[in-house]
Amino acid sequence: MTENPRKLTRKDFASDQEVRWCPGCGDYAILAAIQRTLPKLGATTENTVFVSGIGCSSRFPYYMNTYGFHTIHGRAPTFATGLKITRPELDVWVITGDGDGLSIGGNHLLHVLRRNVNLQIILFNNQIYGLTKGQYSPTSDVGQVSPSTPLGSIDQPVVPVRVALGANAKFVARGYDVSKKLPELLEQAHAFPGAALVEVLQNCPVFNDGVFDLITDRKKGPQHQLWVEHGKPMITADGKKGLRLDPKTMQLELVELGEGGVSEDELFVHDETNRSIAWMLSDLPEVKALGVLYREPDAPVYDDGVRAQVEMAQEKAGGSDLAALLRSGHTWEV
Amino acid sequence: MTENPRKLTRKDFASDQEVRWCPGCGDYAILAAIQRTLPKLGATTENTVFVSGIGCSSRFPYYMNTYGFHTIHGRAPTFATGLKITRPELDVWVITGDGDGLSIGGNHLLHVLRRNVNLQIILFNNQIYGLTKGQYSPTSDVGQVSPSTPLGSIDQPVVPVRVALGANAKFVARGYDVSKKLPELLEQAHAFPGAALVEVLQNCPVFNDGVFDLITDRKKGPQHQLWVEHGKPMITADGKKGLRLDPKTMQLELVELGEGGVSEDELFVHDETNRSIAWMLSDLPEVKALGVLYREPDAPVYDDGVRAQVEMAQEKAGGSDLAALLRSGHTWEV
Amino acid sequence: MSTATKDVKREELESVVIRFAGDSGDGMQLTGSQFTSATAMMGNDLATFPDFPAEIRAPAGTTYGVSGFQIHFADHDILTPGDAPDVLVAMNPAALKVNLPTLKKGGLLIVNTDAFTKNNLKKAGYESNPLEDDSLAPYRLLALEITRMTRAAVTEFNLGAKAADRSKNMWTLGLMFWLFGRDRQPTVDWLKKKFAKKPEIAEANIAALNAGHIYGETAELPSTVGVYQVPSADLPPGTYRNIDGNQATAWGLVAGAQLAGLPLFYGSYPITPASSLLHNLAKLKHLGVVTFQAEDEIAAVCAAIGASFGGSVGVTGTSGPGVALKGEAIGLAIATELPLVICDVQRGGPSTGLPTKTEQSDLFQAVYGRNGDAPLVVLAAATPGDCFYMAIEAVRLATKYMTPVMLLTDGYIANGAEPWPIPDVSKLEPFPVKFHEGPSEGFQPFLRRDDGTHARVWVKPGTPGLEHRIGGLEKAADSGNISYDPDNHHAMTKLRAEKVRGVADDVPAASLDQGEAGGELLVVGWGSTYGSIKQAVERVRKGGRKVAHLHLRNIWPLPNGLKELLEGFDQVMVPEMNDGQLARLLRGELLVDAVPFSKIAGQPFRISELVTEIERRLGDAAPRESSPEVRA
Amino acid sequence: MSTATKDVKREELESVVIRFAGDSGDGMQLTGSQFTSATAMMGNDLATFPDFPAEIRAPAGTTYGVSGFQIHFADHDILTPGDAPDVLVAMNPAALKVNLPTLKKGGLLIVNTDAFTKNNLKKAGYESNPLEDDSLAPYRLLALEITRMTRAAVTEFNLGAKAADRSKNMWTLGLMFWLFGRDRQPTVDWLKKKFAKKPEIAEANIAALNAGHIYGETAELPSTVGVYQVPSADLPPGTYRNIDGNQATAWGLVAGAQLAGLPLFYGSYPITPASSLLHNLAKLKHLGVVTFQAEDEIAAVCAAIGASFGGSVGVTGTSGPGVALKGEAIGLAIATELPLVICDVQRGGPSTGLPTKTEQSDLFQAVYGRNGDAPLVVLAAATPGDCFYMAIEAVRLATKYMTPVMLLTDGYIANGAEPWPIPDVSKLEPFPVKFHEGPSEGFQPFLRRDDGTHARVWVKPGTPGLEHRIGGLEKAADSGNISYDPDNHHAMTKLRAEKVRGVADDVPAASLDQGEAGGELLVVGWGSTYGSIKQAVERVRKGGRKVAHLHLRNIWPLPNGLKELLEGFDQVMVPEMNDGQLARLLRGELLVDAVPFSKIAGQPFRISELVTEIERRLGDAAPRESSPEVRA
Ligand SMILES: Cc1ncc(C[n+]2csc(CCOP(=O)(O)OP(=O)(O)O)c2C)c(N)n1
Ligand SMILES: Cc1ncc(C[n+]2csc(CCOP(=O)(O)OP(=O)(O)O)c2C)c(N)n1
Ligand code: SF4
Ligand code: SF4
Ligand SMILES: [Mg+2]
Ligand SMILES: [Mg+2]
Repeated sequence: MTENPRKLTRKDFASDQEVRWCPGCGDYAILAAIQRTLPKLGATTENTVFVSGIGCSSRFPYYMNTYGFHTIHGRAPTFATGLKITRPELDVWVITGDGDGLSIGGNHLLHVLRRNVNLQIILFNNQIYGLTKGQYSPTSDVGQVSPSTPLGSIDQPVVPVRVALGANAKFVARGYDVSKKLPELLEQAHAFPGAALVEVLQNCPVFNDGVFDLITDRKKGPQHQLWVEHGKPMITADGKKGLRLDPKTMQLELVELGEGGVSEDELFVHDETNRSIAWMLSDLPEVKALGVLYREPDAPVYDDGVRAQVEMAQEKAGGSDLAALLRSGHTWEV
Repeated sequence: MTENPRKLTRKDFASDQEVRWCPGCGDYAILAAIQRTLPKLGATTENTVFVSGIGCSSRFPYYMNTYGFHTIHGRAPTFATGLKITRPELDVWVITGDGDGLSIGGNHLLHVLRRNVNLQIILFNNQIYGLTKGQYSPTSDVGQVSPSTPLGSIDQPVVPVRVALGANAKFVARGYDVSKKLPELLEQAHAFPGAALVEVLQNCPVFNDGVFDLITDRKKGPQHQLWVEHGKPMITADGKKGLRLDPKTMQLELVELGEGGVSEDELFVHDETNRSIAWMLSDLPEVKALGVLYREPDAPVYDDGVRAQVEMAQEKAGGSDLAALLRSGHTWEV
Repeated sequence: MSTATKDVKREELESVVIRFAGDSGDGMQLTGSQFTSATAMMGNDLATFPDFPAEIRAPAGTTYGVSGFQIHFADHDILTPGDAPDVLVAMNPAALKVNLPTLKKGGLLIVNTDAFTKNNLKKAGYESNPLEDDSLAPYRLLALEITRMTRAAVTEFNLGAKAADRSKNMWTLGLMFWLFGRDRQPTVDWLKKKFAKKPEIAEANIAALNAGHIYGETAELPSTVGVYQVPSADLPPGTYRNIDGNQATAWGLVAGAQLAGLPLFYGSYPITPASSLLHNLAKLKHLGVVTFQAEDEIAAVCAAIGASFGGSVGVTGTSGPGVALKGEAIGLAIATELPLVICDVQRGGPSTGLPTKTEQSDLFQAVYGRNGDAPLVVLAAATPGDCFYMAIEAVRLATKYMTPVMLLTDGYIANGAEPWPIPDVSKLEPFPVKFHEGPSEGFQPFLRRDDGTHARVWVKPGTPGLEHRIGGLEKAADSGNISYDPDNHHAMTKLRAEKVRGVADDVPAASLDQGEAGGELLVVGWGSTYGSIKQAVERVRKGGRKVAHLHLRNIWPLPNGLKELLEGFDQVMVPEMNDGQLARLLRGELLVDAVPFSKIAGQPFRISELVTEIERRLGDAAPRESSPEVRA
Repeated sequence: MSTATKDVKREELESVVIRFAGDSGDGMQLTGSQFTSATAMMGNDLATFPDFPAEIRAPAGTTYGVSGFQIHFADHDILTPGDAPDVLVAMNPAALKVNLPTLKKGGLLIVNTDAFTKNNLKKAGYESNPLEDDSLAPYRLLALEITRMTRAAVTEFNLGAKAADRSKNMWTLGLMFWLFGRDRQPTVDWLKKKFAKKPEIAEANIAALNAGHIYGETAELPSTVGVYQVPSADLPPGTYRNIDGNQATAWGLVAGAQLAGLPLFYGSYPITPASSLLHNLAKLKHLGVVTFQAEDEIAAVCAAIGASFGGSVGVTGTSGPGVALKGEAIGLAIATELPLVICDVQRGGPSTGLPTKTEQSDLFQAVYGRNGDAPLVVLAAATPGDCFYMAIEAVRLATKYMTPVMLLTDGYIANGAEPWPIPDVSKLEPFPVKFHEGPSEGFQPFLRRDDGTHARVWVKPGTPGLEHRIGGLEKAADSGNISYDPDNHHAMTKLRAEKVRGVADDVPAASLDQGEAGGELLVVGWGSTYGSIKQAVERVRKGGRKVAHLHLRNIWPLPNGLKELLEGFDQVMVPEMNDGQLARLLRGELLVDAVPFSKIAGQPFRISELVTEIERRLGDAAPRESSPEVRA
């Protein structure tokens, strides 16, 4: 790194490649959010790497003036793992889609999360395969009509953050493409030492336009958004409703706040270190929980562990080298 | 099927192949449990199929006098899916291991569960790779010393039932190899219409002897076993302790029962249809929850859905055939 | 509204190649396919070649966002979408930029001047406006304000500018219909059906179509613009339809399964250019077809194998990267001797490569791409319509020989369409599968059928008394039990190879598609190069040279008699859209000096390229020599 | 305790082949490896071949549970573990049943009579007790109550019957040590170290060892049992150790990375017989090696590519089924031109096949098994010790040419050990990698180095000013940006092929391992058949025939000058443990009539098999003819 680093701006992180997403694609907003966030984090272009799979979303690295690797379908977390554990000083981001990360790549996502490799993993969820022209994905709703499901899909979808929790992920968050809070979420993901999964609801105006309208609509959205914050009661973004727990049935119910309704004290309070709460928030019926659902601050980081073992072994062995290795054990002279 | 079916016994389900597991392997007990259970279910040898991947556990089909397919590593759920949706009248069991089902095959497990294909999936969890001679597996504890981790593993393990819940599985149960209750669990899995996952803790005396002793030991085991039953309070098998929920912190605590302790009424009551409860039970600190952790009775079954669409299409099309298809759309005469 | 064309005197042409080109958003594929339908109904023979932009929608106006559709139609049997177009329709500067180099000198060039804005010119990389400099002088230019005229035609429908502009492809189509004497009615019908729920859109499009047609009739076009009419081709009589390769493969699979008397299962994971196989089959549930979009390619092939184990025809389809993932599972189908059809719609490689471009570079992977000695049957379809028959053949061989069969097609024939004489289904030869049902005494799952095929019996789970277990470990030739016996393994490896080799006796022996046995040069092709090679050889033969064409549909095993045929020629030339894969296979198998001619450009051969190369090789009538391409 | 042997007169033998065989639980591998160490220290040359039961522990006493270990040692340079054993140790009836057919007539047969119980005889499939019928008459039988004698030797340690019985392999080893004049001390030391925490076990085993030895010294053995002594082999002077192939590969990779000046990353997923590569490397963390047990083979290779992208030497290792899974990712490394080493420890195929048996059937997969035109470098190691050098070569070529390199070994050399002269590390030629660091003006990631390799520059992420993106889509030859240009794709495909082909100029030209250029028959081998072929050719040459041996270490590209060499012989014979893969490759590449000789039995060639076949082919000195094996 240079001694007197020039203060970088959003523009420094934009590559010279023309952005080739469809007009109106939610990917633009996410790109802008990331380009805006990186300078704030003090990131440098040379020590930042974006690794992606295949999909519309996975074209992302081409648009970043950083190091980048557009790999193969579904495997981005594995390339990132190899890179990160050999080059821990690099700041590695993984970009994936709902098909890339949860269909063909579901297993790698599971394992990178459980290992807790220090990466930011941004999953663009548009509930569709954009790049291959509109087939349903593992997050598509039942009944989704698509070229491969002309009579509607019968596959029950997975919920990305729930898959992550099932994998014992240590940082799980959710936002959406055009949200003003997205940069802040990205910052938190970046600050987390370990694998930080951020699901971003993303609109695909071409093949799945408006699937998230209920949540992202400027007007009606706020009543369906539940931005959670550690230690705070759970209230929808319009301030009108909140979540209350019935501990007997273990069901969460959405209740009216204010006059005639319940008071804030009765509401469920978010504890981002409690995995059960994160789980309960993962798939609520009427509202979408957003923000950091779960964070396990002191979880051991995989790449740290790898280095620690190497260092320990080196210390213990003292000056052992290849020549010594070849002569270890029984040898004899002829 | 023959008209007057002979009553089958356990022996009818044993093939003529000599069983080739190590002496003392937990797999023997599971084999016996399944061979004992099938006649009770009214199963026939010809309509039963066992599909497995690769691993010690996956040798299972060879020992069953039914149809069987010993496939490739990690993919058993996919073969079973193709088989079941084309031959719904067959009773298809999937046999897998912690490596087969959660390492290389984790993604297929996730997808077969979320789709809810009508299968019984028995996952033999010995927390080790038996067949390849003892490397650690995704369920091995941190610190596991194995040929590939001479300084101890640093990978944080997954919890199989938790992965299943994360995949939105509709039936999730856990038992252990030598448990007397295993046949009953298998019966319940069989009765469930959809993908029923049963994790079976299995001892590998050669490479991981005694990992589950704390739970399975005849004497000390019961105090660590928490057999859950729908509608019943959660009490350890020795009757001495129970689980209580603190709804504020959402933590479960293990409390003493009886004199000086708490009363049964205060205990958490199992509701097997509540996914959050199942989640909370999935990985308890001092005890292991056993039995049916979760069951979602009316979930749509994937293979039913496939057939329904085909039938609907056929009905709607009336007598359409290939010749008509070839002539559909624009045609012209020359 | 009359759709008949005025009785104008039209220049008669043997054949015409037209290329429609515009921005991705300009609807050129649609224009092209409507023009194709109308042309087919005129009784012309034709071939088409849609040329998509790569994968993602590019920003409007850029060269990499250009979408093209080429059609070649003629009064005679034709086989390729043609080389250089006679007519180019360029809806914007980028389309002009990309396609002009291929337009024949003197060809007709139709451009939409309204799209030649400063901004668009810049995006296309033009320094100056080609409409205003001299650069278009070599062509017959027809510069039209298509956008403006379209807007005018549709004002009455109050669509708003955007929607109105979307009709400009219909205006253009109307003009082309007039120029080539095509009937508008089918397009009118199609528009009405497509926009049944939005009749104002339908009407606006029809109005645009008619306006373009009327413009052709009435405008005083510059004298250089001829009015063409291509007489009907002398096609064999019958009922025809247009068909593209993936549609034909899908339908052939259905036909194959019906001829086998079995249900069809198709497991797949979307990938360009194979996805439409899945889409086509997903629409055929009413024919009992079960389709399954799997979580990945491995799951797709394994599910198909599971279905085959259950007694269905298990099929999986994908492109090169997907086949790479399926290798291990295909090996299992080989080891367990289960039928399986793998459709590989090839695309540009290696790795992700050029997903939307065509190539023939998976031949090695098909024949050799698995661990162990793992032989299977490899077939290749030559034209879109041929895909139908090769798919049937794939099902026949898979079920008869209890083996995986790989069917190779490619992006070119998968997306390209041709008029296709609809076969009489009742005349297709059935090959009903007989499952083994007993007796249970002495039964072994690897019992061989006594029909000389070396195939094992196929037993459906559910059959009482024949319960058995199969798997990927080596099995005893007799009992089917796991066997580690050395001699058994040797024998089983040989048997698997022999079984597949035996297919050669069950398929047509090698024969020439054109020309006579023995001669100066034999062109050996396979797959989608059929049309170009056929026409190139025709041309060279007209010059009196002893050249012949042999087109392989059986890649593995090679057909009987091939070596003898090849040895009869002084030279053997193997044009391929890869780096010489079939050539190397032929050399290794037949020890014949087959010399590759490679084009690895994501594009089909041009007839002229082939003619030039054949003539070059004939020219130096020197003794045969190995090409440097294949030296070690 | 003295471990010196009494001064008895011993029969001198040029070479001896001993086979230890028993139940999986009998500790035969251990016995074998201790005998091997002791033998190596005597200065004999040797080769070993452990022969495990398949995968899972079988029930005691069955034939499929038999574990064998063969050692061949001699006073001269030897290369194979030998054909028929001279001495067979059979610890139970099953071991006898399985191994007796290979024992030389007149050979020494040592059996543990205590194990010949009714039950064991039945499990082994004996109808009558071979010790009691005539069937062992052709051999020199030494029937000993080994169990009983062992128990007696260890009673003082109060171990309980089971633990006591476990020492019977040491008793047997003690006897063998005596018979062959080996020193017990290293084994004694080893036992003490191994059981440091359970000294009573160590002592009991030592007692058993000594008891066996004493038995040899004192018992009145039947006169047919000779006492052997094999004089030291005439090996070149130096420091030696035993090494098996996987250990040598692991160490070679470490050496290669050090010579390149880079860190080593090894990503793998366990699979027989490659797992011990991972195990060996996992032990070398103190040398900075990072190992990663991935969730599957795909993750393993991708992690290795990720590490290469980061500037490490990325390596992955597996066996055939794992390579099948890695194909797509290897294609990406080819397209992005990153170094990568893939170790394929081959095993019996297809599919799961014969996991514990050896085979050479992944050659096609290595050379051709990917989508698209996807060339890489393929190397093959010939002996366990050679693995060390070939692993270094793999790293050298991968980093110099920015290409994946596949290193083929197999179960036979992976598990087999040989005495190995330890190289002087300081004398290995370094090949330090220079990362590209600027200038940033005009920088392109696919800039070619100016060293004639056609390799692109390698830039480490973290280098300021050289930020860039790479991926699997085709890229422009100049800028490295994504390119759909047809001519560019053609050029890039050719360039990738040319780059790999250029490796031929950087490795030794083809040369004979034995014999003179030109002659009657050339035996071309590759990989682990080296030893058998070498000795077979030696034998035939002693008969005066003009036979030669060429052993390929460079499978792709083939070395320069190969065609000329091959053409100099009347016949070319290619013995392979597969169905003729190298033969087919040579035919296709060189147009030379190389005729395969296949053994696909999960077992190495026997020297005598090769001799017979060579002589058969020489015998009918008819004109060359293609073998039916490779006709189409
Ligand atoms: C091995 C392989 N299989 C299939 C494909 C085709 N493919 C590319 S992207 C994609 C899915 C994209 O969906 P998603 O990850 O949701 O990304 P999006 O385009 O929606 O951003 C598929 C199926 C491929 N490139 N490689
Ligand atoms: C593609 C492939 N990779 C690796 C292997 C080697 N392999 C076979 S079983 C196995 C793991 C077995 O572990 P598990 O599933 O836990 O079964 P267990 O033996 O413990 O019952 C491995 C790595 C293989 N057969 N195929
Ligand atoms: S297809 Fe959808 S996701 Fe892909 S670029 Fe277009 S709008 Fe975005
Ligand atoms: S290795 Fe372990 S799991 Fe495998 S058969 Fe032996 S005891 Fe059972
Ligand atoms: Mg998507
Ligand atoms: Mg296991």
